[in-house]
Amino acid sequence: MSVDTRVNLGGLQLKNPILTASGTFGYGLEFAQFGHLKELGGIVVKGLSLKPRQGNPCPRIVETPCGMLNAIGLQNIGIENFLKYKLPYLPFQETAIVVNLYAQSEEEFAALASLLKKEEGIAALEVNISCPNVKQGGIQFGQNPVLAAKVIEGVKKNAGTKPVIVKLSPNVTDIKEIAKAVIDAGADILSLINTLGGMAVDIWTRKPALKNVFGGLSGPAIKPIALKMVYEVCSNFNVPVIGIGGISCIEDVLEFMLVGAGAVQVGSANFKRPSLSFELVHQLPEIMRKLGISGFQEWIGRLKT
Amino acid sequence: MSVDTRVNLGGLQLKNPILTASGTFGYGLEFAQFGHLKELGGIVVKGLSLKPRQGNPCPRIVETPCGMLNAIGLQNIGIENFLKYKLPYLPFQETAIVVNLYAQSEEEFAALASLLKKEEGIAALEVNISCPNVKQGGIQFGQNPVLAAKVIEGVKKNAGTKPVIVKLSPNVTDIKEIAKAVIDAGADILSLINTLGGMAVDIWTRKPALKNVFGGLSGPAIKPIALKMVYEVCSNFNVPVIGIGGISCIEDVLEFMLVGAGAVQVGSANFKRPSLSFELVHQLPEIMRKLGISGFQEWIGRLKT
Amino acid sequence: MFNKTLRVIDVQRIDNAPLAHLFLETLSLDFKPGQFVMLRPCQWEYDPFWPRPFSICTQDEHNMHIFLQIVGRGTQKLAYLQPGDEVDCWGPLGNGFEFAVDEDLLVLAGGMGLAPFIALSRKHPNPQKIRLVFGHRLDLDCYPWHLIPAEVEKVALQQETQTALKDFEKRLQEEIFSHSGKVFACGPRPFLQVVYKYARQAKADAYISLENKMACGIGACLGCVTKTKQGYKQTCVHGPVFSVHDLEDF
Amino acid sequence: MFNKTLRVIDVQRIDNAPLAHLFLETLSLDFKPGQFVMLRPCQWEYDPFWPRPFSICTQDEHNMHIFLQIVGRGTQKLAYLQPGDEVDCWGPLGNGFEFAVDEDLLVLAGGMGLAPFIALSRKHPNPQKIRLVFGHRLDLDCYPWHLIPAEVEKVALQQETQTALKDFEKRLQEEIFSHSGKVFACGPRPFLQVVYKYARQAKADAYISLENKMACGIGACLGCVTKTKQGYKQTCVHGPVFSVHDLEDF
Ligand SMILES: Cc1cc2nc3c(=O)[nH]c(=O)nc-3n(C[C@H](O)[C@H](O)[C@H](O)COP(=O)(O)OP(=O)(O)OC[C@H]3O[C@@H](n4cnc5c(N)ncnc54)[C@H](O)[C@@H]3O)c2cc1C
Ligand SMILES: Cc1cc2nc3c(=O)[nH]c(=O)nc-3n(C[C@H](O)[C@H](O)[C@H](O)COP(=O)(O)OP(=O)(O)OC[C@H]3O[C@@H](n4cnc5c(N)ncnc54)[C@H](O)[C@@H]3O)c2cc1C
Ligand SMILES: Cc1cc2nc3c(=O)[nH]c(=O)nc-3n(C[C@H](O)[C@H](O)[C@H](O)COP(=O)(O)O)c2cc1C
Ligand SMILES: Cc1cc2nc3c(=O)[nH]c(=O)nc-3n(C[C@H](O)[C@H](O)[C@H](O)COP(=O)(O)O)c2cc1C
Ligand code: FES
Ligand code: FES
Repeated sequence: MSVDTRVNLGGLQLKNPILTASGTFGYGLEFAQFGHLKELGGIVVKGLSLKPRQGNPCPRIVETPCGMLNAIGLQNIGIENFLKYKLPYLPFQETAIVVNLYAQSEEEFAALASLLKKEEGIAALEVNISCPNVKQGGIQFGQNPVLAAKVIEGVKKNAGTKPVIVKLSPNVTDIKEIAKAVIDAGADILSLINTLGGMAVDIWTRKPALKNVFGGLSGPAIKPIALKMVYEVCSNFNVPVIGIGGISCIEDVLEFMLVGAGAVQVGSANFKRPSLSFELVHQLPEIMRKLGISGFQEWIGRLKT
Repeated sequence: MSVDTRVNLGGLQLKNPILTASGTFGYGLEFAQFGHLKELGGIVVKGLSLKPRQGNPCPRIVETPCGMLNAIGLQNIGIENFLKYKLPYLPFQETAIVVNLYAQSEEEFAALASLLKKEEGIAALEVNISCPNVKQGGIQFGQNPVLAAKVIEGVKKNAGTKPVIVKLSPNVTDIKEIAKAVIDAGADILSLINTLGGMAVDIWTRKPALKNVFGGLSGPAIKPIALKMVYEVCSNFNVPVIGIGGISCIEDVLEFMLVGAGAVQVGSANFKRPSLSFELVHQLPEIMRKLGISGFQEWIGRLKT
Repeated sequence: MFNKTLRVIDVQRIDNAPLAHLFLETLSLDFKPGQFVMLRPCQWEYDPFWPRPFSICTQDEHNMHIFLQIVGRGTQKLAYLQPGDEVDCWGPLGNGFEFAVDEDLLVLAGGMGLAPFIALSRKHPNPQKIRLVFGHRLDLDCYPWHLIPAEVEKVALQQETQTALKDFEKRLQEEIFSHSGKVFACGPRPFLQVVYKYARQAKADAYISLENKMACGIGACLGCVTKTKQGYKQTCVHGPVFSVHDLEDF
Repeated sequence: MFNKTLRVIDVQRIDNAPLAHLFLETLSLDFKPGQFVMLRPCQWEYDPFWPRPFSICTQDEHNMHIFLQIVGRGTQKLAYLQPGDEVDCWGPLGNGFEFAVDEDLLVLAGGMGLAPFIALSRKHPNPQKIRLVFGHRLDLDCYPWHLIPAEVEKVALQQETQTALKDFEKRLQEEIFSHSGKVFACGPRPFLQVVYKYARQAKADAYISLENKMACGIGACLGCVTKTKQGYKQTCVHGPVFSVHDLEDF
């Protein structure tokens, strides 16, 4: 049986539904030694801001049961360095390069969008209104429907024809509320979830395991939470969704798509095994055959409830 | 070094800080074969309602990475059967028996409280406004500060001198908001967290793993989330807190207390090893000695930030 | 009832079949056939999270024998334990099969469902009272068939095709309708559903052993319930053996 | 740079010491002393979640030798792997120690910090150029001291008491101040802090190898950063070896 792994998310065409999640795949190039980048459905690069950022003091990461906490604090080389020193070396003609955007104000977000709207190498913008590890911006936008909508309106106005992906935070009472707000503001695609607020401590030193005290929880531990939120958004709104959260094997990819995601992002699992995302791409045709589907239109959102 | 394991939570005296969490320790008696119930700091029994309840259809439970989802739906024998057939056999003179209450309305909650206020065998009431697995009551109260406050006011009015513990849901944007509401309404003690909303699916059957579709996530996977919420509540309010969420070893107990909890509840880990809660009680003195503390006043909330 | 950490004495995997025999330190415990133990290797730490339930297949002064089929993560890991590894174990749990030594028993086993009946037939003082009908997919020599006493009247039928399955279903029907004493059954859900259907039709005094997912094994989590005439009952304490006439919605 | 699943050939645990030698299938790879590999046993599945970084101690045509100290969950599990178990491995990673074959090297190792210097001294074409000062807590024969070529000028000093530790600190100071070539150091954080302090005071051309927590090992997660004059730098790609004069806030 010949299978077609392509997916289409409201205009964003991907050769397969497997992207790598922001912050877990560097600027892409770090992983070139573990597979062919062009084979991925897409690469979402580390969150970028207008100016380079140093991020939070160390320790910034700690392992937790079936997962990890991070409080990187969006250390990044800045959008201009990315465009100059990284993008040209990425296979942007063959795979979707998505830029994850971080800013501290509506205006900065809008400025980032207008900087990128003409960049041919960029397939889409992912607006990160859900980072729990920064003092300003990040999650405050993502926990407040009014602020979130404003940010997205600004980005949409300045992004030209680039699809705008909005990345949602799971740290909310009702994910549907914020989803609705950003859809109404013009979001083309939603991606979820970002990390869950968490913390770890060391009883021997009596200190928090992270210098920042709080961090974001990711990894297989959070998969059930992510799956539910993706399902809730997909079954309530008519918007393309990218599922994220704990994806670590091919079955996980299919699970997120079954509840309605049109594509997925692999995050922390890239640390566990740097060749993983490439392997998942290779495993797609076989599992599609086993499931008896020739394309994802037959699968996405087909959960039997 | 001699150590004193006792703790005092706003009047609720416990011989040690280790309680067992509601729904994970049956009515207590199921575990009598694995240890001496009277050695526990306390036992929180399965959520009880005015009338017996059948709960949700099966499957009701599913394993997840480092945790599990449940959608039991508060199956229970009803408060009267509990008082008649279970309580008399529990060592209520030697350990704190806490009744976990579930109801679908303010009035029912109040009725439960007045039924229990004179019961000598009951040390405290835990009001469950955070169950994600029932259609009515449960989490709707716990996600809405106004409703939550009303429920707690009603319970307080009817509970006589029994300490009222309010069990909070983590499925909220800001745990501090709901904590404040129930403290203002008269809560004597807060316990947190209940389970996180989650979901699992089976790609081979294309069906949700739980008949109820959604369930509550518990186990080590959620510990970082629980720890953060406990810390946030403890460092913002002057109220005794019982920490719950993923506690599976003695270090976990000490971690929750370090961030401010006056006691803890062991939940899903009782399934992993039915003798676990008893063993934790036995391990307390040794770890206190290793940490160089003779009592918990020297430990609770002493995180160095 | 005991609760102990036991050492693995031996693991024998069956070539080309997802089956293994796990031998643990013995407990010299008294158990009823059909009762089970919860097993959880210490090395699992937090993942897999739950213990797993298994029937006691046999037990003597040397070891407790568990016959297991690899169906998922947990059984896979159990089948690759090493001698000396430690396993938390509690039991015996559940009700087990109830019978009088002089009654005629029709025992229906499907695949791995043979396990409790090995104990039953070996502990039975009059094994000639047992008629055992065993449906299996893999070759018979993959199963511990030889452990069943010679006195048992036994029939093994292999089902490799859909037709063979249909034939087997018919055979089960005949066996149930022509038997007058108690009927016991254990095996995969579709197999039990067939037994359930015919046993109820035949008004047979039939009991089936359920393999619901279990988290605690001791009645505490309410996760393993099955719908009975008296409402949802925990399979781990009120079962795993239920009369087909008590079960609803199976 | 390779990325492979390797089999465990042998594990040798040291009696009464939390130390083990792990021998994996060889890769015949070219590496610089001080470079490391990320190891993650396949059986870990999701927990522990991260791989763990280890220096390559030695490597020949038969195997890659990792010398490890049991300090937590991961190293505990690694030390109890069985021959035949599979381990995901990628590397060599990081910069390693840079030196010219004819320069005088002062090598300071604390405990487990000996591991990369075994490779260094064995790969060095002129091992007589190396002066190795080794501080250790456990008995010397717990460490693979015998693997260091005889030509190396070596001193081992045991610290069992606080006084011995003070003496050792003084000794490190003297060694650093009296040496004129490059200084290399690897060991626990408090040890490195002493080296850092004196090496900066002495304006020595000193390099230390950091053991920060790492999730990816390839520069992607930004979790392992250390504060340098040029800002936060990933220890896994810009290190693990840093000049003491580049490091801030250590
Ligand atoms: C009272 C009782 C007694 C039992 N006695 C025995 C016994 O003696 N021997 C024995 O082997 N088992 C016995 N079982 C069943 C055994 O407990 C389960 O098979 C085991 O818990 C499954 O664990 P797992 O982690 O391997 O599977 P999980 O990964 O937890 O779940 C897998 C489940 O999904 C299904 N599944 C998963 N993968 C596949 C697949 N590839 N093909 C088909 N189905 C699949 C199966 O139904 C399986 O139960 C008993 C169960 C009970 C309740
Ligand atoms: C580049 C590099 C090279 C390395 N090379 C080697 C090597 O060759 N050999 C080697 O053994 N290690 C080496 N390490 C260190 C090794 O990676 C860590 O020891 C290991 O990752 C710890 O994993 P764990 O799961 O056992 O500990 P975790 O449980 O992850 O964390 C434990 C950490 O907490 C501390 N800790 C925990 N328990 C204790 C305790 N009881 N006493 C004191 N401290 C404790 C330790 O600092 C330890 O790192 C290297 C590290 C790096 C970055
Ligand atoms: C170390 C680390 C850094 C991250 N950095 C970013 C970031 O810069 N921007 C962003 O939107 N998400 C960031 N994330 C969140 C991930 O993209 C992803 O949403 C989250 O980790 C959940 O997926 P996972 O469980 O598969 O890791 C980061 C996650 C980790 C673990
Ligand atoms: C099977 C199961 C049943 C539960 N039933 C109840 C309940 O009846 N009332 C309640 O307040 N919490 C209930 N809980 C939640 C636990 O008490 C606890 O808050 C939660 O599981 C988190 O702790 P843990 O991670 O240690 O399990 C239940 C949890 C589980 C796993
Ligand atoms: S397995 Fe928990 S009640 Fe049966
Ligand atoms: S370990 Fe990930 S950047 Fe160094």
